[in-house]
Amino acid sequence: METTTLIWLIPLPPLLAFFLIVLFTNRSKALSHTIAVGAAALSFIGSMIVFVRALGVEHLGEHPFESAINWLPTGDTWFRIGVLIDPLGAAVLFFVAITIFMIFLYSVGYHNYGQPAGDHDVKGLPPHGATVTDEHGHKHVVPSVEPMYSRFFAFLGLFAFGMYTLVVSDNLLTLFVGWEIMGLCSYLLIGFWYGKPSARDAAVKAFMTTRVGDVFMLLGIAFLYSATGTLTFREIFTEETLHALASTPAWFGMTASGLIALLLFIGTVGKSAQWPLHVWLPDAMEGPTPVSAMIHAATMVSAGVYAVIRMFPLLTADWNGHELTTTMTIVAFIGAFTALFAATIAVAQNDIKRVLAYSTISQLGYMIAALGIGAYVAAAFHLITHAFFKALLFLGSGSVIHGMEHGVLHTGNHHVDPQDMYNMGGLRKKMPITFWTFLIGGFALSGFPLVTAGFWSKDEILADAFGHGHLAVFVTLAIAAFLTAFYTMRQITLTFLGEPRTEEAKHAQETPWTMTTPLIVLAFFAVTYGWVGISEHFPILGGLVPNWFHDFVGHTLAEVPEAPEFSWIPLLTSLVVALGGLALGYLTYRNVKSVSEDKFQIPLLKNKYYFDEAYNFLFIRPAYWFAENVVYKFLDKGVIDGFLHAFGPFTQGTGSALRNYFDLPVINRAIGDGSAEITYWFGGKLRGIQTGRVQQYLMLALVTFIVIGAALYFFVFAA
Amino acid sequence: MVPLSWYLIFAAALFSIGMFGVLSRRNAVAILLGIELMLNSVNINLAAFWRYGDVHLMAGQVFAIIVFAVAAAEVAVGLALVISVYRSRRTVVADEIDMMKW
Amino acid sequence: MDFISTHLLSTILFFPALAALVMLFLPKDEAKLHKWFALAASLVPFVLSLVLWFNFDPSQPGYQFEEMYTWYAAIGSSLHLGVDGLSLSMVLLTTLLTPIAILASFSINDRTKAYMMLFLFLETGMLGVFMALDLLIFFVFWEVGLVPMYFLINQWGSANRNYASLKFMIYTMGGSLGLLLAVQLLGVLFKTYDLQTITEQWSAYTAPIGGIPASTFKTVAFWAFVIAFAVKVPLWPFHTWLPDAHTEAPTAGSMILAGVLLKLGAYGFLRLVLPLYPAEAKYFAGALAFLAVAAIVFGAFGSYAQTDFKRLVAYSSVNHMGFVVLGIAAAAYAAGTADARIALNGAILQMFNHGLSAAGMFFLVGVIYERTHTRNLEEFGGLFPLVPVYGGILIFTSMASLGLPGLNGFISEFLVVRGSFGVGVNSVPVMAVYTAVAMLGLLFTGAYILKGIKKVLHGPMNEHWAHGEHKLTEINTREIIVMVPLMVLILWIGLYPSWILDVINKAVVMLF
Amino acid sequence: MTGEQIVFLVVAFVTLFAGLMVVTTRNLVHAALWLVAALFGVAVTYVILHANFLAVVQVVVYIGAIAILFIFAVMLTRRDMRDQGPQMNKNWWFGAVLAVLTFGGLYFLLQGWEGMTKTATSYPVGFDAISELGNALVSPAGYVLPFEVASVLLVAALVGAVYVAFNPRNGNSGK
Amino acid sequence: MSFWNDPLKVAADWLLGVFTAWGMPELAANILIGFLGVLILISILMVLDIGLVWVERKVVARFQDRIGPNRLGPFGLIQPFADIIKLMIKEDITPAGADKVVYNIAPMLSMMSVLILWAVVPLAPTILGVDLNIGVLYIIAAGAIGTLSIIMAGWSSNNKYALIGAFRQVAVMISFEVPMLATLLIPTILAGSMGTAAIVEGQDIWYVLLAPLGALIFLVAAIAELGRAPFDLAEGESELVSGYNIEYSGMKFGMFYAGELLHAFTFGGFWAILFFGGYRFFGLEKVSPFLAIAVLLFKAFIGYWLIMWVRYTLLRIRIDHMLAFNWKFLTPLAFTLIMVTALMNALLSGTSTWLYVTGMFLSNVLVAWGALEIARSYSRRERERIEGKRIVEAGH
Repeated sequence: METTTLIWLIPLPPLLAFFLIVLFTNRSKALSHTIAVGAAALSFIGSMIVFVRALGVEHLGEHPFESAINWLPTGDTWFRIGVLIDPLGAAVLFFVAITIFMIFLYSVGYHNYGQPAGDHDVKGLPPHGATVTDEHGHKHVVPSVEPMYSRFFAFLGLFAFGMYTLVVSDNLLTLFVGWEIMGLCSYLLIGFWYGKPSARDAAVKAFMTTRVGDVFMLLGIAFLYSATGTLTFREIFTEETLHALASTPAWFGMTASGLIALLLFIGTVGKSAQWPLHVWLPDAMEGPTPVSAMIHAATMVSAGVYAVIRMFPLLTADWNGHELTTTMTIVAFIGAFTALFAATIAVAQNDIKRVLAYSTISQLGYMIAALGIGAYVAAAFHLITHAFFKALLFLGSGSVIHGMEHGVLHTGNHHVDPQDMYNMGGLRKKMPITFWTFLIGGFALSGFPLVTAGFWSKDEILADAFGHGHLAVFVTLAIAAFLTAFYTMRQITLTFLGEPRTEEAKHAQETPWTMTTPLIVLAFFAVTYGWVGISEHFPILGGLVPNWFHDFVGHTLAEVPEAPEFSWIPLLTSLVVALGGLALGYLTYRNVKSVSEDKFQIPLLKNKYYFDEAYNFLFIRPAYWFAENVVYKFLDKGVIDGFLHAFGPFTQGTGSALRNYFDLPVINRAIGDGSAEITYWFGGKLRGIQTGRVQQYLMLALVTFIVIGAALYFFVFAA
Repeated sequence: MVPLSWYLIFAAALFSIGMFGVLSRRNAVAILLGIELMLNSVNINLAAFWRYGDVHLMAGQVFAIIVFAVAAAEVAVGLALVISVYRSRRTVVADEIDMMKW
Repeated sequence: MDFISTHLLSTILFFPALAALVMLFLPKDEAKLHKWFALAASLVPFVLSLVLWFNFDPSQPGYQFEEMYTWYAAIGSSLHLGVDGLSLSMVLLTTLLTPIAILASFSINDRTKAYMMLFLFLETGMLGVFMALDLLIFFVFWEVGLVPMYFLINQWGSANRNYASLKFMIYTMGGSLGLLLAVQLLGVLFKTYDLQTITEQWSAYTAPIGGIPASTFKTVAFWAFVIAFAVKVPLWPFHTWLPDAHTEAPTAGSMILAGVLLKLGAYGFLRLVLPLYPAEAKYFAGALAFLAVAAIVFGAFGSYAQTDFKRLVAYSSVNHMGFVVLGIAAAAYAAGTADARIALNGAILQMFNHGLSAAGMFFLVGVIYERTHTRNLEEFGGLFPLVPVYGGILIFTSMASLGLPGLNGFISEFLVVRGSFGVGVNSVPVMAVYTAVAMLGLLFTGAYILKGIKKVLHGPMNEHWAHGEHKLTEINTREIIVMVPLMVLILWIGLYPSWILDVINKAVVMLF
Repeated sequence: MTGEQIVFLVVAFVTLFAGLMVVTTRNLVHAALWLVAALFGVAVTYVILHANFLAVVQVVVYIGAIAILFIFAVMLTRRDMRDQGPQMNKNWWFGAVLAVLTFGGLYFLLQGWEGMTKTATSYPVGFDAISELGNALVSPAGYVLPFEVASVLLVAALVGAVYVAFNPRNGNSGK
Repeated sequence: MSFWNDPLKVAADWLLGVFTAWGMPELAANILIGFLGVLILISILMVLDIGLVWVERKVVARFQDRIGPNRLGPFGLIQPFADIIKLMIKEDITPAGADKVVYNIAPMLSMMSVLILWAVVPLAPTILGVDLNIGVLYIIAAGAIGTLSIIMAGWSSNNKYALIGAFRQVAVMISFEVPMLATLLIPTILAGSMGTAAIVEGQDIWYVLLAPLGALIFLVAAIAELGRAPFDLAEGESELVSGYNIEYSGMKFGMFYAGELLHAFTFGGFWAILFFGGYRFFGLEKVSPFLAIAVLLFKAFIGYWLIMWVRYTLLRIRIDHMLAFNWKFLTPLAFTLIMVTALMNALLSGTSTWLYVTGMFLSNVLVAWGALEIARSYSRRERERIEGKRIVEAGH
């Protein structure tokens, strides 16, 4: 098959799966997940074929796979949409395909396929477990299958469709289409257990917060389209277009390219949960864990960063290579600030998934900051490595929770939160595969030197920041990295090491193969993927393996960015922060028995700097107040309708005046009654000739006719 | 050949006779008989004009046929009315059916 | 067949009215017969308009399928019918929505004969506006559409129907008084009401009228037109009839009201205001855009503030139709440029799309209202497990209304935003500001849509509807059949819009 | 005088005599039968005019239906078979005057018309009047509309007659 | 030999020669020849009529398992002549209180209405009274005169039975004229002419194959028009003694009687002419006109025999049932059939003969089936209604 045709086909299987499941197979769990996983596998295979073919093409950057069709007629021209796989696209497609496939597989186990239906499970709430009787007559409570199992896979399919669309699209509009479809799916999936008010609110929050970014992004797209007349990447990223954009002044003292990039970047801020639109992401943990992995690690939030990487030429169109432009400064600032800010919050969280959520925000901040300082390849590299290890971590945490739920069902104490790390401890013996893979993921996140992928990518960012002299960014990121290592170790320690802190933790179980297989696969990539991007300047190792990633992805751009000069300072820094953070984390938490002994339970951090409360006070409630009281009650009901209602009395007054002073005396009395009286008088005189006898009428009529006819004839026609 | 005037005078005479019947008979059915005569005289005229004009123009015959239809309708309704009146007032004398006056 | 092909438009136009007259002779109590008859009668124009659609040649300029009959020779008015790409899409929308709305009102059992007759008359009224190429005929049909709608609201509406129907009637009538006067002015000036003739002559008309400069006259007449159409669209601040009327109307009435009747106003802008008053439109485009943006933003806020589900949807119409007018205003600013055309494409497509999604939303509200007899959002909650299919359909339609990419609303909203922002970037900077502010409305579109879903479907289940006599029943087959064509079109336009957009685009290129 | 004229005159006088008998005879059944005679005379007149179709229709419609209906009506509207009381109303003389006046007026008017003495052109050989008539009745260029209207009228009359003459007291037996 | 090919013309020419030789003007001679022809035809018919009396009596006897007239002459062939003589020598009574003129005209009209029908009967390709291009309508017109004669007879007799009988008969005749006329239009449509000669000439395929249902309806309507059983409620011996002709005696009654018999035979002939190809029988009519006449008479006798068969087999039906049957079933059916026939004829006329015949036949069958289905469901509902009522009554 033609590669371009294949690319067109990649997003379609999940979409078909979505429709099939929703319309036809939603009653059969087995059929539904077969279709969904099968579709994911098809897309996976297609993606891998495309990826391998992309590797085989020389100068893929100049001659990417591309194909387009007419879509919207716009006046005399057509707006075309199409697919594009250039080096960046290929690299992203690779990790997206793997993680999506893994997550699909994982979901089968996570939703307890094969287990009995729950005793009193209802749709819209997580399953509560089912009571079964074994052959000895003992009653056990075992996990029950998710009541909306089929629906989950349908949503996942749609989500996958959105992500693939985003990755393969050759223009901003279809990228945005995929982007928004994922937004919808995140809404649906976060609110999957919509019966829980918290999940419902989290879903709305996620959708609305990202939508704030989206409308700006839409504006940016409109701006870009207006200014260049096209949205296709390869048509925008030509020298002339970029130059024209860079030299066009726009508002707020920025160039057109800068403003467009900023607007598009705000979209990313929403999608990738950067400060100040980060608030939705931790709440989004209300969804089932595969969703968390899907949204936070593999796809959706990465999509935000991917979009900025895509638009990097635009972002840097008016950049001379040294002084950061306004836009880039903003980007770098937000990225760096978010990285640090989220890391500090993560330290104080006890929910195993929330920690990871804040860690995600923080890591995304890393990438954004890297882009803000022009470190294109490093950002892309970190995006991919992060996707692998963060997906691993999320799936791992899901596995942990799943194991804990076993314990909860076993003891029957439903007050125990299976997600609270302080209820865990010592799980490494109960869940060895989960433990080891989680450990790999955690070390990769912390940047454990040399072995893990996270080290290489993070190091490259730090090196870039240092190498180009952005010291503020460098320092901030370094601190964030230290905190990252710290809370990661805190998490591992609290969860897996030590002794079980609760009865439930003692009865936790390892999860089925459908869940552990993805962990192993992802763990593999979390380690090895780093080795494809080792800088050639790195001592000793640098020459052993070629820096394939830099070479490959770098060629996406017209000018391949230079890898920064090697320097010991960033290397040492990253070594120190990673190892130091890990060590400190282990030391601090190895003996902690309960929450009260945790020194980092600072209210400010625990409550996320009170951002939710502030937003609620500053935006949400005023908006509602404005809507209800000002717009609806005051403007519509009061002013406009009041004005309208005033017409009534006015008209009535006029009318009654007319009636009383004109109609009644003049019209009624004089004209009306008068004519009636005259008619009455005549009628009285004439009624004698109405005898009721039809023949007499006829005679009368004939006489009249003859007389008039004769008169007419003699006096008119004859005369 | 018969001149047109014969037909017309014949029709006029028949018309007048019919009219006399309409004006003078007491019985409502007889009045309707008179009306039929009048209608027939009209039809004679129509047929005669057809014959004495251009025979390819069928208007005269067409109208005669429509007069047939009208006559049939008129008789049906008229006689139904007569019977209805007779049923309620036990008379068909036109002079006695004079309720419709002031 | 020859008669049909040469009289296609008049057949489509008058068939419903004739069918309604035939209905007059049906027995009074045969509700089932009335319903099926009306449905069959309304399907005929739909099939014919499909014929129309496939025989239409979009690349040919001017009107097609023209028909002309003398109507009022003394004042130079004739029954002149014709369609171009612009009106064709609206005709299709009307003939599509009417059978759907009739099918939707199969649950009505009260005086079905009169109800169905009014509906068929309504269809003729609406179609007449879209087909008329004569100003007086246009006005006649414009007003004809009001009457059946008034009675539909007044007789079959819910609690506050008297107020709502009166407001609807008086408001729209009042708005169109100026239109009538302006139409008369044109008729007197040119001794004809033929749209094409007047369009050619009026825009270039400069001689003073009765000693008053033509420009003054034109300005006044322009505003007379604009207000009439603005009331119908409705534009802020003329919109307050709409929530009342929509809320109180019977379900199918709301569907048609939102689906087609609002389009009459926008169509008036496109068919009359822009061609007749290019200069004035350009001059006052800023004001128009301001009102449009106000409609978008305040419509969204107004919707967000509602606790009545149907009112919420009603306000969303204000919001969505604001985009139509925004596109029109942008096009008026920069007529002839590519940006203007894109904006107009968007505006017209938005008319069509809103017809689909708003009709669907109103229907869905009606479905749940029929079962629960309440529209108060606070009384629902967590209904998703009870009515999963309904919930799915509701979410789907809501997302179309929200403008989710992949569904139809996004295409048109994007084109409008793109067009008007393009005007802002390339010609008139202030449009960019308006567009940017309109984004706030887009944001709150999401807010109110999600509010609706959240309050109805999500959250803990309201046990009141789960058991016993109040047990909420699932959407039935008939209702699904009502929704299916809408949903198919929503998805189809969302994924592959060019089948309709191509027709619209060619018309726009030739017209503006 | 040609044979045709003689025939016409005979027919005309018979018809007029029958007509006079219709309006003067005391016995209404006789009047109706005289009407049949008069109608038959008119039918013969049609034959003389070459209007064969009209003649036959005249017989079918007038004699076969209308006259029979009259006889029915006469019989249905009297309690016994004898005729009693005057058959003319008290203004009958004025009716006679008016009829004579009408005839006189018509005759006077016709005298003044130049088309009065027109004679017919010879009847075209092979002219198929009935197919011409058929085409004229149903072709859209001809008289299809009056024809359709006439049929509607007949239906209306049918329904109306049934409704008017229907005796609700007898209930639904319809006998 | 020419006489055998065109007897009428040869005879007329010969007569014309004879008359003009006597010095008679040609016009008068022609008129005289015309009258002579009519006279001859009528005479033959009257003789035939006498024969019919015998046929009728013989056939009815066979139907009723009797022997019938058998005393006078071989097979009782002389019997009808004896009857005639008896009728002629009977006293001719005119009741007191009867309207003498009308009373005496009525039997003549009755006879006349039958005899004038023969003016349009195409006996052979060249033997035809008048080739009226409205022959079909003419049949109805003649029927109208028959109707008139009956009401005149009934009224003028000054007898309540007679009047009631006349009323009934007239009601039936007027009613059944409608489906009759409608079915008469079917051959008209198929042949494209109203003339009987043209209809016969048009029947390369007998119209009974193209319109079997039409033929059936025509037969039913014709029997009703004749006032024969099962439509003989005007005579209704058991209730009305003898109906409209109760007061007549002697030859006046004889005229009614003979008229009725001849009428039946005539309609048998028309049935043959309209639906069974008239004088045509596989080219036999071309051999000799006399053979054609024989064919027609044979076919007419078959029709007549069928009418008799019906008469002596079926029961008398109540008047309101009869009228309801006509107005609610037969008339709508006939109208539907006209429309279907016209439509199918227009659709199929250009196609092959087989398709044409099959299509027409099937459409007729379809219409008949539909009508019967409707009638059946209606009667079932009616029955259920009545029986349901009975059950309820029984419950009380």
